[in-house]
Amino acid sequence: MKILYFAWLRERLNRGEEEVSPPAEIQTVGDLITWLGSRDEAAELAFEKRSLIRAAVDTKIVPHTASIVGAKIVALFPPMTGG
Amino acid sequence: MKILYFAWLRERLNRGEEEVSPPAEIQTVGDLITWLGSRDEAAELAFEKRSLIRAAVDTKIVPHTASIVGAKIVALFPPMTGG
Amino acid sequence: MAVRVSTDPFDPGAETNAFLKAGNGAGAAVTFTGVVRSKPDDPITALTLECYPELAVKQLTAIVDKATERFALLAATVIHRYGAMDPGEPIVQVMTLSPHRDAAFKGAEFLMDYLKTDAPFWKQETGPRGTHWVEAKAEDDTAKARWE
Amino acid sequence: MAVRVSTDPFDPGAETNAFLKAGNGAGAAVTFTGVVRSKPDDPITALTLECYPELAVKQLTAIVDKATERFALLAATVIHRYGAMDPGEPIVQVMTLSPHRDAAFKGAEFLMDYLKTDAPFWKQETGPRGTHWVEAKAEDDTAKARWE
Repeated sequence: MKILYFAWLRERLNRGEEEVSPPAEIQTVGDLITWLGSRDEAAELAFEKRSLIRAAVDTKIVPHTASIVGAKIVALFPPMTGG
Repeated sequence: MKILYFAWLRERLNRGEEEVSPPAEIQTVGDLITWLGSRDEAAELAFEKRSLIRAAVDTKIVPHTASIVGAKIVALFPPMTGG
Repeated sequence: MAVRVSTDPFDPGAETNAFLKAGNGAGAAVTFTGVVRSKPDDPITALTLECYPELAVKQLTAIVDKATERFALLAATVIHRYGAMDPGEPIVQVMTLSPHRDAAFKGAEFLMDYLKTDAPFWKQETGPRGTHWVEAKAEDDTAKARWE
Repeated sequence: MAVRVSTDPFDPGAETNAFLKAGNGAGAAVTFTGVVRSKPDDPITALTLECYPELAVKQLTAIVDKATERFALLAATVIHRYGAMDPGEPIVQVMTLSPHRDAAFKGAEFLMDYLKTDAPFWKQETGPRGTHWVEAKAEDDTAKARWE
């Protein structure tokens, strides 16, 4: 599964994307955020304000409760500030 | 005193402007409309819907109750339809 | 110049680009362009706008000043053509510049709503069934009233 | 093409003129242009917009379709730049075409309100005091909520 990061989330993690293989019990976006944040201290810090993290699963914006089972690309990013 | 006419008022009167010398008792826009409309049958027809006649006295839009005493130019026209 | 009343055609995009140059501190610009409309089911072949130019400039200047003050606009411009025009040609353009989009939108709508009822222009349409003067619409008075 | 997401600069006036050509039966066109703002009391020297292009095109297309249907627009277009930009440069432009001015204005405001909160762009400002990510504004959520 490919994870994309944008804006300050990308900066704090010091990467724009990565390939991950979460264990089978990681079923939702929320599970994924918890799991990604538990890997090291930098990740813990990056994901600490989890209510600010938005997600898109295979280019569809979804809530933290959405499933990631079978997803190819999960994007994680802060609230959008375009326009 | 110069009177200007626009749009269908100009067409019905068959003139864009005219010089008039109303008698001293013609004091307001409303008086003027009554006086102008009393001159002949074409004028009577042109001014019959008096609630539709708008007026500007010396390039200031005013109600029928406004004074025309001392005015140089009085413009009479239908409701505006620009834009 | 914030107000222009003329029989000359104008180029909507060129006007917007010139207007955007005014933008010190601006974040938002709104351009409204009104064009000669010809409905497929009720076509017109020509539109003639009659105008009282001296009063039009005075009224439009007052409306621009009012909008600029009320919405704290950085700039506002109104261009209005008169004379004979073909379907699709631009008649009117209002442009507003502001730090914020809400004021730019509101300012442009305010300008259009006032202009419709308070600027001395009269539309005459020519179509297959002849020529007639366009009637003033009650909805234009309603649109203006919401600002009062 | 109703949606364009690109790092290339665009010419606001040329875009409006091209858009106006779509106008069969149109009477009203609204163009909103958002430019890089630099407040005199809080200047910025550069703005960088980060973007997730695949999602941006998908989100903007959905917003354009929604606006077109809701306000019965004859046409609607969104152009959004990303990458590095200077103060005064255009970032975003939305354009709407309608028989009537009210729908053209409402359509353009709707597009901007949705775009602000639902399109994956992130602004980073650089000024004399350094570089920071722009925070999302609660008022943008409020602006969008009025359409729901």
